[in-house]
Amino acid sequence: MSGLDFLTTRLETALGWGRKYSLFHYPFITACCGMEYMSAACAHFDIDRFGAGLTRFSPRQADLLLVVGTVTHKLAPVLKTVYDQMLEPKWVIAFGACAVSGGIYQNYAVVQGIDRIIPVDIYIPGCPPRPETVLDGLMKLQDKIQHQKQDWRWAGKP
Amino acid sequence: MLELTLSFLVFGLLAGVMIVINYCLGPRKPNPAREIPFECGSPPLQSGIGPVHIPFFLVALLFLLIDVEIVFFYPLALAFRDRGFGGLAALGTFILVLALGFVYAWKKGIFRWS
Amino acid sequence: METRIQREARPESMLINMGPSHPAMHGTIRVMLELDAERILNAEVEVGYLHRGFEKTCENKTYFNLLPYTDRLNYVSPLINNLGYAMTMEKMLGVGVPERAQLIRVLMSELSRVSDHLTCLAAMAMECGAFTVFLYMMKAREFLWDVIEFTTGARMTTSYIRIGGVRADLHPDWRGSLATAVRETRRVLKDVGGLLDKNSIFLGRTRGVGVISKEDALSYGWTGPCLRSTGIPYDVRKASPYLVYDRLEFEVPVGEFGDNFDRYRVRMREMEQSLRLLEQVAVLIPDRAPVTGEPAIEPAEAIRVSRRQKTAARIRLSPNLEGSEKARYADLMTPDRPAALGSAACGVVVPPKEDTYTTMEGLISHFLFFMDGHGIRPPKGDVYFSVEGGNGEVGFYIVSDGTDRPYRLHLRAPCFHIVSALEQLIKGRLLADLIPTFGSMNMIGGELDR
Amino acid sequence: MGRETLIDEIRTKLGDAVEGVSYSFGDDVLTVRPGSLRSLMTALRDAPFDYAVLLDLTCVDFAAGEGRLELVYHLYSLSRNVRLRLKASLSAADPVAETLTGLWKNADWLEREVFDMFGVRFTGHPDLRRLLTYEGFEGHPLRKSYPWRLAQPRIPMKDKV
Repeated sequence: MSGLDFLTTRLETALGWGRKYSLFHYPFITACCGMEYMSAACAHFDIDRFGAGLTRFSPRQADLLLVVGTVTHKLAPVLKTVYDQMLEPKWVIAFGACAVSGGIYQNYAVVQGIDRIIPVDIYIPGCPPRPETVLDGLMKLQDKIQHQKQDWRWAGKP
Repeated sequence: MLELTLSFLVFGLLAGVMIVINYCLGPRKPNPAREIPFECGSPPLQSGIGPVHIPFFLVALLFLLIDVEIVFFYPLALAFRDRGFGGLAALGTFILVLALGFVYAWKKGIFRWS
Repeated sequence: METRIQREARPESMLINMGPSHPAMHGTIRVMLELDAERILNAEVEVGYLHRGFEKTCENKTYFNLLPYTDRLNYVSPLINNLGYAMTMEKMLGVGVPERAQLIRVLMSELSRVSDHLTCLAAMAMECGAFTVFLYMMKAREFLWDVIEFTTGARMTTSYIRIGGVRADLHPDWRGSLATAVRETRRVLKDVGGLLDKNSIFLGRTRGVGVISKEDALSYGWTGPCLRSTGIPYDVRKASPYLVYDRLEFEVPVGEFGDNFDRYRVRMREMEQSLRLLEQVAVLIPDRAPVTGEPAIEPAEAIRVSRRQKTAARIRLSPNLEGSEKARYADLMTPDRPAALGSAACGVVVPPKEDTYTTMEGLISHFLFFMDGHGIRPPKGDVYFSVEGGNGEVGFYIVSDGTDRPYRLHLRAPCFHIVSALEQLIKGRLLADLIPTFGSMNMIGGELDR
Repeated sequence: MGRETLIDEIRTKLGDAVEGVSYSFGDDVLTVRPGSLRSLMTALRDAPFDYAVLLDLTCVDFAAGEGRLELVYHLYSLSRNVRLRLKASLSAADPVAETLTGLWKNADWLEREVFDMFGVRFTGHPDLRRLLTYEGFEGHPLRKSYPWRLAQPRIPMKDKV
């Protein structure tokens, strides 16, 4: 590993550590999973213990898009706009079976999984997922952030 | 004089380093959707802001009044110990005058929007 | 494409979207507002962002399979939707439900109603800035969901109330968890009452805001707590009592002015009535001796033994297995078989597993129950039945053509009518008044857009 | 006033509009000629019967079998605590009905939903647009002719393999 790489890996781990414990999430809540999101975010199963408790209701200030519930075809452009308006680096969690794959609704109205519209990092199964599953999904995202490579502009990396 | 230049130097350097780090580390992917205003995900109904209404302007003026007042507190606070009673009197009149302006605006009904 | 409000708007007024993805709009409603410096001149409400094709999906599912879809209609009080659907089917099939199952159904729907009101008031208070109330009420709801989860296995999407009875008996220690839940909820109601009832900010935001008269409320088809807040004591549990509600005493709280604060007060007092109901039903439900003692054999062994001769030994089955409590069937499931079904072997309830494993008729009836085209087939005709849900009268209108799939299934959603009055309630008010008005309506996307 | 006498009184007072009376599972049902729907509803809403609440309006598609769409109204009388179901049949080819927005305010959204889902046009409706689906949606989803899983996405979708 050339000297430069040694320097950047230390910095990348520091960056990953900094980002994973200060996730500001934008709760894009539509349907029944919103009730489980409320339980996960509130006092009993507190999401704040993982540094992801602060909800930002504007995509400009959020770096984690939490898509909670069913996304219908009428709502798809809204989801696409909100995702595009988020600033890099951003991550997306598909929360619940409907966001993951359309769930029990396979008909003319529902988008069969939001990864047809936007790239998704973590899929949380369940209809609705229990709050423990939500926290587990969040921890998996934090691992992913910790080991994510940084695209170095001045180092000429793609 | 040295402390002054030193402090300006340090703070200037600090700000500069932060800006450079931000430019280097933040990946940048330009996206046309970021230009349009965020209206809860729906397409905006109106392009650009029309004429701004008077009540907004008056409240902004009031905010300016209180904000500038706070800015003048800092030097007073620093020089407060050795000014003794005179300093307190100066601060008191300063606050009083601005409070009068605030109460006048209040009575003229800036906050009643109906 | 140009919306109605853009056509009607005056050039100098500001047009703003309070769009679907907004914390106060519960994510599924878009209100387009024409503002004159915070004053709402004109508003257009656009719904349908959570239209998931429920009614079309039901036309392609059998009566037994579409029960999970009814949980996701009003997902804040799912058991009441189950109850509505199950009772509509029982009315059509003409089957009765045993006493214990009726009592359990009342217990479960009252638990669901309290958690519905808790969630609604928590969201409304948080949107007016009272974040503590939100945390308190969510804590209380956790205790209520514990009781539901111990019995039904799921916190929210339970599918517990089935056509002809309930899925399983109550959890052995249900009295203990119910007592803690009721005590915790009472404590939270007392705290929240203290926090909000005389809070000048909350009163300023809700008293006299979003006022609707009795005639307008009826003309909009309002039912439930929102209608009762205007002073009309219409409650389906009193007007046309079902289950055992006629044997329980509870009052119907009523407001006077029909504004946001009355809707809040009516829901708070209604929660106290529901807690009273829970205690009365807990007394009525008899204790059950646990069915244990005799030796139980494994299903595989039971099949091997029953090849040679009929076996009387009890079969040890996992409690989660559908139909695994034959001994409890008499209390939980309806014994009678609708005459219309004629010679069909299967009734309306999943046949007990003990029979399926050991007797030929049990196997046939089990197979027929789940086979395509043979399950529950109600007689031709249409039926409408409604129960008192969290937001009002939840009615199911089912048209059946004799096959095992409904020809048409329509849900009478209470909050559809309540939200249709939103435009009139906020016209001429300030922008900030829209939030508590919308919060007190308790709009649930799944039920509104179906 | 008992249920039977109520129905008989409705027949006597508004006999011409009512085509038939039937009972299905204990509810009383009136089949009505669509032409005289509005006058009958006005009469039912006012004094003697005062069905103050339009509980629900929906539509059932019998186009394949009998070539008709059936509008189903549910009314509820608050003072007499009794429900009534009215059915009006429209031809499936060109379903048109009179609007009830003048009588009840929730008829506005109910009729918009029936128009959106079944394509029944309501004459006199102030703002008959789609309610649940979106602008560019062709066809009426709840008609039996509309395939169950035919989606019409508004933005391009990456179809996963």
